[in-house]
Amino acid sequence: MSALDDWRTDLRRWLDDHVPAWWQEEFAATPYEVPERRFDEIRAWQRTLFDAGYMGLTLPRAYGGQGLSAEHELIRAEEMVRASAPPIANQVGVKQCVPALLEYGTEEQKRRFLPGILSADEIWCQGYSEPGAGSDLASLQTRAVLDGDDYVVNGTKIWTTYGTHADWIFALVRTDPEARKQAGIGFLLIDMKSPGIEVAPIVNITTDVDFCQVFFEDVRVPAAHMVGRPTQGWEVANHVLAHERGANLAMLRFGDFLDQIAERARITHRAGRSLADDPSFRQRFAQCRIEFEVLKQQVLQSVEEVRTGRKAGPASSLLKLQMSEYDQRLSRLANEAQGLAAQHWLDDGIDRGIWQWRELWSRAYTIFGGSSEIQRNIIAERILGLPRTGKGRK
Amino acid sequence: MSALDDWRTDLRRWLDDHVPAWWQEEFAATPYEVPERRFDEIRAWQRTLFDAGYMGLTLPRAYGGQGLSAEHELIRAEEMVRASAPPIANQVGVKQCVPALLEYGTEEQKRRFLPGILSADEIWCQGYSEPGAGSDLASLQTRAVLDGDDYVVNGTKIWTTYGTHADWIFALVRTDPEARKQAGIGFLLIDMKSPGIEVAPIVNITTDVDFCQVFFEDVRVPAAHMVGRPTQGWEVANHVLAHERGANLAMLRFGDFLDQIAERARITHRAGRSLADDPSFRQRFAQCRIEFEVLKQQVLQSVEEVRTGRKAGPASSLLKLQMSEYDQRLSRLANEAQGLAAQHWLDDGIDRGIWQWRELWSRAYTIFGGSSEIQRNIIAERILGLPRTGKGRK
Amino acid sequence: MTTLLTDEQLLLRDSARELLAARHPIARVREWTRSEPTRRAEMHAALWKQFAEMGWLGLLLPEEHGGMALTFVEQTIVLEELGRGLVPSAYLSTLLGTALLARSDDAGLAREACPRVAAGDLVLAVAFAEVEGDDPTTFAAHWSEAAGVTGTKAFVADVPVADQIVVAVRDAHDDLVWVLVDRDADGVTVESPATMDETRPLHRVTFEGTPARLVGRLAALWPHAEPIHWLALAAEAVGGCARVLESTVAYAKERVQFGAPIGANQAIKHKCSDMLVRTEGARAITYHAARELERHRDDGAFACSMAKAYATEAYREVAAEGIQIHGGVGFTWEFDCHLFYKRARANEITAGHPDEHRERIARGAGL
Amino acid sequence: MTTLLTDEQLLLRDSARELLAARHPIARVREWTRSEPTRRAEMHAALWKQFAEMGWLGLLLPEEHGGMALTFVEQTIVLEELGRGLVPSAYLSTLLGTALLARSDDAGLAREACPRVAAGDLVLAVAFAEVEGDDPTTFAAHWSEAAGVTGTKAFVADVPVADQIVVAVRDAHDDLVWVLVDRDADGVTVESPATMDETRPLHRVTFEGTPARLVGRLAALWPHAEPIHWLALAAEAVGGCARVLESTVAYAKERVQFGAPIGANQAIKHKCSDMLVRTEGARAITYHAARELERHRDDGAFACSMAKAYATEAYREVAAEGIQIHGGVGFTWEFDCHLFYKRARANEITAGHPDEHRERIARGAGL
Repeated sequence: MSALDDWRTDLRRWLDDHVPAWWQEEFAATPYEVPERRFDEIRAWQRTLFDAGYMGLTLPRAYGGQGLSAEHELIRAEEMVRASAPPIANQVGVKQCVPALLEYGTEEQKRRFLPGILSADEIWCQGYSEPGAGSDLASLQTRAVLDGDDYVVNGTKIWTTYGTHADWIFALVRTDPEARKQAGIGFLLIDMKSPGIEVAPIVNITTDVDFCQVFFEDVRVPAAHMVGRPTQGWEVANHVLAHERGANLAMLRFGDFLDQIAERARITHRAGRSLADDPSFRQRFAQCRIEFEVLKQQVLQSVEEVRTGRKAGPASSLLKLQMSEYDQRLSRLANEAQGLAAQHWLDDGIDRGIWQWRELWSRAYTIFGGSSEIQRNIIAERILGLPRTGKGRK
Repeated sequence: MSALDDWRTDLRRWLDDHVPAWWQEEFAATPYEVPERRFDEIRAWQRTLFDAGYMGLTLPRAYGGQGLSAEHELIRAEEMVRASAPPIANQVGVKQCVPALLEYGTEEQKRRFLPGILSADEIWCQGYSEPGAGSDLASLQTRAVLDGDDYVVNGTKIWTTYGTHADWIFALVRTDPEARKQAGIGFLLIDMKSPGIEVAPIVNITTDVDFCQVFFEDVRVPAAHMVGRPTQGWEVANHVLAHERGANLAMLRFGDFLDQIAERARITHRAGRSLADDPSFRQRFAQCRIEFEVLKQQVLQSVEEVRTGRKAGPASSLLKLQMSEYDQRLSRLANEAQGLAAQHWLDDGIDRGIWQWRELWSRAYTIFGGSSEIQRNIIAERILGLPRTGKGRK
Repeated sequence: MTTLLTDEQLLLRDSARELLAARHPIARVREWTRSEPTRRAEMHAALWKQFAEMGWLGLLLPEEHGGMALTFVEQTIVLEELGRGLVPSAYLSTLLGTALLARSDDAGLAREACPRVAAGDLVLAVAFAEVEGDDPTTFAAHWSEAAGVTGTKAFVADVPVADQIVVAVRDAHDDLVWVLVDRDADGVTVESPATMDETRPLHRVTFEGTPARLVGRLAALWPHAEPIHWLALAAEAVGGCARVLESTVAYAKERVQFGAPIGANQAIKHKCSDMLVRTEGARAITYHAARELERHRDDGAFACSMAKAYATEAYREVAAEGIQIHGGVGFTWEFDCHLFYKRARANEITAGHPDEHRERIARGAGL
Repeated sequence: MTTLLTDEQLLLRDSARELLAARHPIARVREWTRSEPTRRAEMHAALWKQFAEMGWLGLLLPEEHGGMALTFVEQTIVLEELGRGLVPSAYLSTLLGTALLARSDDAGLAREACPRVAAGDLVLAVAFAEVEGDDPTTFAAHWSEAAGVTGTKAFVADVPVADQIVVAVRDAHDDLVWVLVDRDADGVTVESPATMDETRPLHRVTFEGTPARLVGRLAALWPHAEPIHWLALAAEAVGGCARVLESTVAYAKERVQFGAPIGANQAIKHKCSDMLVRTEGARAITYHAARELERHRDDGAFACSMAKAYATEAYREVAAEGIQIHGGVGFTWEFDCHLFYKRARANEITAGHPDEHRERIARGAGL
């Protein structure tokens, strides 16, 4: 334990020295989403972390990792929260591509790709959704046809986060058009600089361009870049998904946000008194405080389950569902605490408009990564065992 | 107009003299549901109304009616509300059997049955649901097989209101077991005193026995008691349903209830002050006040639409849905206003426990007469035109 | 449901809807938001001319002032359609400003202003709130006959296109009064911080010794004008709800997932059904408020307050569900969902948070 | 999820569940509600004996008092199971009463009472509220050494089976204190008005010069005991939620309409899913509160207050949805849905309406 404690102390000291100043000033209120326009800064931040030995803690050194324990990983998460450190740039790579490669990748793939993911030398994006395949992901149409040692990929992917910044994309592609929906799908790693790839940014409601549409026209991809068997992609993606929806310790910072909201409410006036003295606001604030604790306890519990080796199953849907809806309530509360000033936008808003930005951004949480409707289906069917609705259900 | 005004004045005077004292004392807070144990009293009350010429206003005199206009009907409804008069005993007969007979009945059926419905000489109950056919009414199994001049009826009906008091039942029966679900159903009038009928009361959560299960074993019913064609029953039932879900002017009395709730809140203490001064209670009260107005305006609008001859269509589902859910909120508010005393029951409660009774009873509103889930389906499909979900949907 | 409009009223609604859909569709709204101030002003002027031609600018005004002497029901119809189209214009501001001027103690003001409003020659802005918010007890801007107006008002719509601004200030006796200033008068500075709802930018106006004409006491005029503001925001909300619902239902019918339109899913159906409930409820209470305001000019505040609370909350909820049901595309700038959400969010907190209205209603209902 | 109970704790939970399901299923609860007082007392005595044998009556008590010296987590487990079974017993009252006696200024009281409680020889009731409600500032019942207790307490559970009652009264200095009276002492009259929740009848107890022994000041004792009450009601709520959810899901799988189990409908699925969210949330915050109360005996009130607010509201909502999803049969006396709804409704308003708890939490969170 003492070694762990020392490690924590070192990390804490390191963070005190290294959390970037621009972040402290501008974005400390954003626990996990960073506006796309700050991409370069958070890429540099991840590199800093990597160089100091704070990336890929549980990964073997051969893959650019540190060969440390799950305990270290948890300490790191706690200290990052404590220090209000920025998130990393290559989230998609670390959270999704790493687990896919670790479980299904060849030794060669692991050695080739993992270090670059950790160091942010190679930024990754995800190629799952298509314009016609959203909630019904398995209906995807992008095809990969084997031609010699290469796959030839044609089709389009949408909602690829950081598509303009990414060096690589891991994509679900249809390798067997004859097979039943989920059966003929592969999980393919594609160099974004390959000829035949076009990236079109999508402006979202926050005016950011986090998402892109990626077009593939006769893109040649070495067959060696298939992860798992060419028809194992659906399994790989589901493995990744359970990881992605799991506990996010960054939510522990919501406690700080509630403090900030209380502070703001003291300044804002409504109907002849401070909003902090408004009984209805106090009720809503308290409800958010309670729900924070309700969520926090479940997150800590799921961390504990992971630590003790239990697998993140469909229960992760319970967290995803609650967290995404809580996020919407919390940011509305924060904006209510601003009074009329909640109408200002970004740099003209209080705290550079971070809460306005978050209110809008939080609308995405109940849509992407499996909408709330999908999560409720999963909970009902896989946890409660209610019968499948069959075809035609969303 | 002057004749109408006179008629209103007469009615108002008559009501002042005739609304029964027991009702004023005990149940004025109940706009449309009366505990089953008071059945005999409200049966007498309907007879009094009938004798005074205040039943069946728009029905021809030949059928026991008064041959008056829709205007008279509306005035009657308004004055009944104004006088806090009790509801009638034969609601099911008047609201459901009368429209069925008027539209689909033979002249003989009308002459035979309508006067008794209006006078409460013959109390009617409804035989639609079956243990296996609730929301999915069309799956009903009770069979009526023609044998000479009689139908022979076998099966069981459930949730028949006032089944123990009823003299007659109008039942949906399967006349053609080969036909598609809705196609082979007839609307049959059955004498409850017929041999082979057994009635088993069902105790509900208010401890009342409003509902019954009715068992039919080789019950012989004259074929002349079929309303419409033997396979037209589904159409008849739907015609009735649109009438049943329409505007209920009794809801106008909710305004009085809100006044009573306010009064009670002034007396009740919570956390060192009168509940009337509790800002959160005030917010909930105001929300109920607003929603009352929102509903009232829609009810008045639908009355106006009926008066101007427009048909009650699927829009009646909008009212049914809102009203039933509002009822639950309102009775919860009323009980909140009682503080801890809301835990007492019936005669030991405030106002003889009418609000406790209503809170429990109101749970039925979102279930019977087409559950809220069914209403939302109807609204989505028939008003908004969303596609049918197909088989297997509730 | 149609809240029982007369044939003439239905005609007004249909013609308004047609005009706005043809001349000022959402694409044009978006163009307006991307334009420079001068281009915006040109677009507004063209629109304003059409409004004047349609008679919309003097709907409520008496005929001797060039108005149409119609009722708040017709007024609500036009506001609903403007809300449905998110049309950026000084219509609401001018309506509110006119309501203040029309009741001015200075009878000359109404006689001068109203005909110009009706003719489309006078665009008004109304400056009420300050940086601290809209609680009048905190207002600091002040005015005297001699020294003019000094101070800063905030969250003021339509300043760039307004000819005059009606401003709430403290007089020499520390009483709150309304005064009228020319937009181009000396000592007027306008800042335009970014607003989330780009279809209704809000401005900060600083006055320094700006000459002004007294309109009347706030306590006397506001109780007549404020309910009109509530009604107008509710009416916009009704239009917005209806539009969001229509486009959402259309999308749910068309978007196929799992081999069927997503609208075949019960979860989507029930959401749409609840959106309709909220929309029809908002409509019913809002037209009720219009009729109440028409019937009892001084007693309509209660109904308008209910309409404001219910309709603007409904709008925000409906707009949020609209995004959700649209899924991924609902989160894009390209689809219109966010425009309605942003307006809904603004309307909800403008002119009294719903809690403030509910507190007023509890009081009004005798609690 | 299991809120990370230890193997021993899981064992305790399973054995409690088994015992109650076998010896005291809902059918027996219903029998109890239909029984005469003497039969009820017999049934209670038999149950109480089992509780004592299981060690449940002294879970928290130190070993020298015959207790098991376990933690609030084990206490919560037992309360959850009792709530799941709606078991009518004086368990909660005795737990609360013991918490008061254990901290009495009169050290002899704890030494006498605790071992008897643990052994199952002392059943306690706690009389706090009066007819006017549970706001102590309104309490009128009074006591003095010389004159005993006079006044009426209301909404008191478990009086018929209690040996002693801990009563909140005003002393001669008008300070609020707790005193202890024998249930069978002179001047005690008990009325039993009907309560909606028949599984926990509430009584009105009138004292007339009844002799009593001082326990201690309300201000000193209540802050330690009240959070236990909150935690206990939350724990019952967790058990109730879980039971309602299980029976509702079972019904949704079995009840066929339109050719499929109703649980295949998305509307039903999503409701069940939300019920699970609420149930797991209630469980998480309640076990958190138990651990907090264990860790910081004097600082656990905040967490217990959160648990009370969240879990009892969740319970009422879950119980209402349980009725709805059961449809027609959910409205019958025969099915158990209503029993849970009635208990949920009582737990929600007992020991502080959720609004009162939220106000406390806002204060505690620094607002």
